[in-house]
Amino acid sequence: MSSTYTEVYPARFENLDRVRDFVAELAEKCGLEPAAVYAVQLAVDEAFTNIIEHAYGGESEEKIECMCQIEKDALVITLRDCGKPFDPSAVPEPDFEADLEEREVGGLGLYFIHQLMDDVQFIFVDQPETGKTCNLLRMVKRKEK
Amino acid sequence: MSSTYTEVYPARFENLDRVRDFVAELAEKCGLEPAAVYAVQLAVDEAFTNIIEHAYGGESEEKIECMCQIEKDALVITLRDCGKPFDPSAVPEPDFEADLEEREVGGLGLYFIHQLMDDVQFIFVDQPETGKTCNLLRMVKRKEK
Amino acid sequence: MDITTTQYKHSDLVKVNGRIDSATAPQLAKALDDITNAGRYRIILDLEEVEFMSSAGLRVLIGTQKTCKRYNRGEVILASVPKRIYDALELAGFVPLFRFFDNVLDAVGSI
Amino acid sequence: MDITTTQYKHSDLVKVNGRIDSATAPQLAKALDDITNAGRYRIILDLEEVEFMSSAGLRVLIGTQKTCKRYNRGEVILASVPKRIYDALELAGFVPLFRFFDNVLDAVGSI
Ligand SMILES: Nc1ncnc2c1ncn2[C@@H]1O[C@H](COP(=O)(O)OP(=O)(O)O)[C@@H](O)[C@H]1O
Ligand SMILES: Nc1ncnc2c1ncn2[C@@H]1O[C@H](COP(=O)(O)OP(=O)(O)O)[C@@H](O)[C@H]1O
Repeated sequence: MSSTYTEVYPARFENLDRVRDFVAELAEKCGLEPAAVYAVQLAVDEAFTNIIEHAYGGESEEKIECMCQIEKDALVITLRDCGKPFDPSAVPEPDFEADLEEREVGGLGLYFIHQLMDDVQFIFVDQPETGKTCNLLRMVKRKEK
Repeated sequence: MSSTYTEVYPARFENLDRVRDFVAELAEKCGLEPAAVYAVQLAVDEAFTNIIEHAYGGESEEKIECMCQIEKDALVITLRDCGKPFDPSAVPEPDFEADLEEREVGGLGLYFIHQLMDDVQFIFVDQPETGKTCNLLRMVKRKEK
Repeated sequence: MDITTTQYKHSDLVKVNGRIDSATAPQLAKALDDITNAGRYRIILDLEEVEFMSSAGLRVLIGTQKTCKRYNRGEVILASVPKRIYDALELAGFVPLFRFFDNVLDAVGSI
Repeated sequence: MDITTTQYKHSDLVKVNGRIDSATAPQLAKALDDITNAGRYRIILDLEEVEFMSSAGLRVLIGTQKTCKRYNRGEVILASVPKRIYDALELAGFVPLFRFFDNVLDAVGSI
């Protein structure tokens, strides 16, 4: 048996507070440790920000859906947008060897998401009726044994 | 009706702690305000120090007697030593106009005693049996109306 | 997020309260730019009251650190960093790029 | 009386706990002399935890202030001075001879 909770937000940074609170509450309900709850908040914040910045090309009234499933041993979070798709495998890892001057100021978001969550999957779904693609980002955080 | 309490200490700086505690307790018992209790402690500390430094010419096993009388509206403290007498009227006031370089580093003790207590009297008593003089410093701190 | 800035003789102390994310990071960037634009490059960031910081905040930190360290004219020092925020700095590989102090007093005294 | 000394980049912080009287003042004088003898003349005295100070303590303060201010090479700053101690400084006419700060952080930042 699993429960599902969904909220939909306009693609605006001011909604980061809300989506972080939403997933934190469910992560606690799910029984995750405080450090894991924070990790979930950080990963969702990064993913939500990327959708605004990259999929929608900036803040707009376009929608971002956040669906949370509480399972017996994990929290599954799926973010859904209908902006620009991209190829995650083409994104390079940050260069941790670079010294200060060479360090890129960005490029940490995807890396954080992968590090903080136990399972991360990008799924791009064609929607024939609208002729658009919708993008799903499915992230799993498992409870510690 | 008045009560009298007396303690006698060797003329050593380590006893300052004790004599300050002694007079503070009696000042409280007498009903003085906390600021007045502190003033009494400071005045007694200065007087006790002067006796060691000037009357006895340094620390020694000579005695300093502290007598406290709790009266209806005041605390009367008398310090008694049998060291060198001196002429209080010959001691100049500190020079408050002097700037930093000219300020004397000492010379504050007597001034503090006069400022902090309501009544201050030096009494020098010849003791024919020992051929010595004993010195009394009588200080009164009155309760606020 | 709230920012309080205090100008000291050898440094500027910037105390941040609340959440640093994509919504609020520009405000932090502005506060830090105001200082470096005034030719002051020794900045102490007091993070004690920061509850959340995303990579948007890290980006501001690293950008300001680059500006401050250029020509050896200064640095950004991090003070009173909460465990969670430190973990994120570590994940980003930023720990070797900053000096850290447990308390603001020692940080201000060190610069 | 307890004395804790911290050497900062631009100053030395001296925190005193307890009672400064004729018995303990020499210990404070020694701690301050150690600093000025090392050629360091910017001293912050944190008096927050001082319960009592007689003219023996004031004498140490003024002596060190003279040493520090000579040739314009520094100063003694007083931080977190309790009311009772401030009253004694005022009675002695010492208030104009020192800078006072409500907290140690601002004092360290000012020097
Ligand atoms: N949701 C997304 N939609 C489109 N492109 C994305 C998305 N997320 C990440 N990207 C691409 O991956 C790159 C790296 O993303 P990230 O690690 O979050 O760093 P940053 O956002 O700072 O560039 C981005 O610059 C962008 O090109
Ligand atoms: N109890 C005393 N016995 C003898 N001389 C005293 C006594 N108290 C004060 N004096 C004299 O008065 C002077 C001023 O005393 P005081 O104001 O306490 O300053 P200080 O002790 O720092 O010199 C002393 O230097 C000393 O010559």
